[in-house]
Amino acid sequence: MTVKVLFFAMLREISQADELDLEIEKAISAGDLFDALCNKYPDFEKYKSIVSFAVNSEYCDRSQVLNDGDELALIPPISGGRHD
Amino acid sequence: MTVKVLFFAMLREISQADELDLEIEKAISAGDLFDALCNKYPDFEKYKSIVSFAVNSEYCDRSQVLNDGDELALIPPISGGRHD
Amino acid sequence: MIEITHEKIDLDSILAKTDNPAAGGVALFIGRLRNHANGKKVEKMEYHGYEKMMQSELEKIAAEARAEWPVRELAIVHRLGMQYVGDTSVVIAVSCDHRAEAFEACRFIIDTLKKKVPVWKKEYRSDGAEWVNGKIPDPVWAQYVQ
Amino acid sequence: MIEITHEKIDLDSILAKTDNPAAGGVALFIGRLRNHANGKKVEKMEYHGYEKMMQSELEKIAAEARAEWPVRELAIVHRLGMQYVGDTSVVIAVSCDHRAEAFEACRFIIDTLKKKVPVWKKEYRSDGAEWVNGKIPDPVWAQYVQ
Repeated sequence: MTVKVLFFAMLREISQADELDLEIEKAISAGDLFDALCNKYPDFEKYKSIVSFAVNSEYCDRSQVLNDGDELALIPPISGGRHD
Repeated sequence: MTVKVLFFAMLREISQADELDLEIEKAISAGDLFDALCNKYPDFEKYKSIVSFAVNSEYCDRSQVLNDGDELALIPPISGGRHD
Repeated sequence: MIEITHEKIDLDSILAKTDNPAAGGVALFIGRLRNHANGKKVEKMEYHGYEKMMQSELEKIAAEARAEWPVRELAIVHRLGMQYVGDTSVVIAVSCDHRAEAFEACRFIIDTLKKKVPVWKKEYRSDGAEWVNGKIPDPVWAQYVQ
Repeated sequence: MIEITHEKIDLDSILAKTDNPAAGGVALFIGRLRNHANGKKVEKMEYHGYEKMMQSELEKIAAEARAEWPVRELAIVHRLGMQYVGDTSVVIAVSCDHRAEAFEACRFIIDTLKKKVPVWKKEYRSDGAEWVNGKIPDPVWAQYVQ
């Protein structure tokens, strides 16, 4: 199955990609997919405990299992909070 | 001594005057002056218990005694409160 | 900027007064004449004020706001005279470094304005005209309460 | 009106959206880029967003505000891209019959926006550029708390 992964902010800078189409053999959770991407992009590692996930534009738990055609967004901490 | 009295809103409509220069023989309080004006303008009577006073643009108690040259404003209930 | 005017309020010029490179948040309140009151249709409203005292009371309120919150810029404009549905009768604009302060100061100013600033409104409704039933202003009401 | 834009925000067109003859109060929040953060000088800021999800999250927030307060009109505009000190990055405008509701709804929208809407900011300061240290968004942070 195919999953599209979207990168934002520092994750985009690290991956040097806006998005990535991934071919996946078997069912995987959003969190496990992120862990796998840490192998491809070692600098992702330090965001492991703070990254959030959205599937098809809806926030979800890291345990959410991905389906074929899903769009997974990796959401670093959002930065509205500091400048207010 | 001379005191200027200012009328606003319904008090202005009743008195048909913006202001009135009054010659006063002896010291009088703002409240007593209003009571005296009720003789001149009987329709002032129903505002007796709700009118406020300002002397020289400062709110004051009805017992404040007027001095020569004072400007006494008769302040009906202010009407910001209802339309919010 | 504290202004009493008989003309249409120009919002852009008020907003320009809130410009300050250190301010990250501007809270603005715009009071407009609405078409209903107590279930009745309102057509227009005549605003009448004790202008000299409006100015001095607004200056006190502005000073209180500046004492309580770290205000960068502040503008208060109140319009008097006849106004129609949709017309802007009052604008309060406050800029602060942070938004919470701006909201609080702006709300304080409009709430206090309505308690202390000598303004009266005559409401023209479908069923006749009437001075709006007001409140005894805050600093003096206590003397009537035993 | 909920809009994500890469252009300068036009305040007049937003205010026009709040027009409603029944609305007596408009509360407006304008978020501007300020020249300092944590004691350091800020020159510019690059706003980056997941636009599709920004739109859907903002629509949810607007729906929540309408469910909680009697909102007449509502506008939310967020600007993305590079912005300089004084530039307006976000505007929230809410019109209601009464001012308390307008203030509360406006404040709810900006507060919730900052907790849920996927936006990131890269800050360009005198001492270098850095992604602003953000917050884990509200709906998902719970999973990290044991």
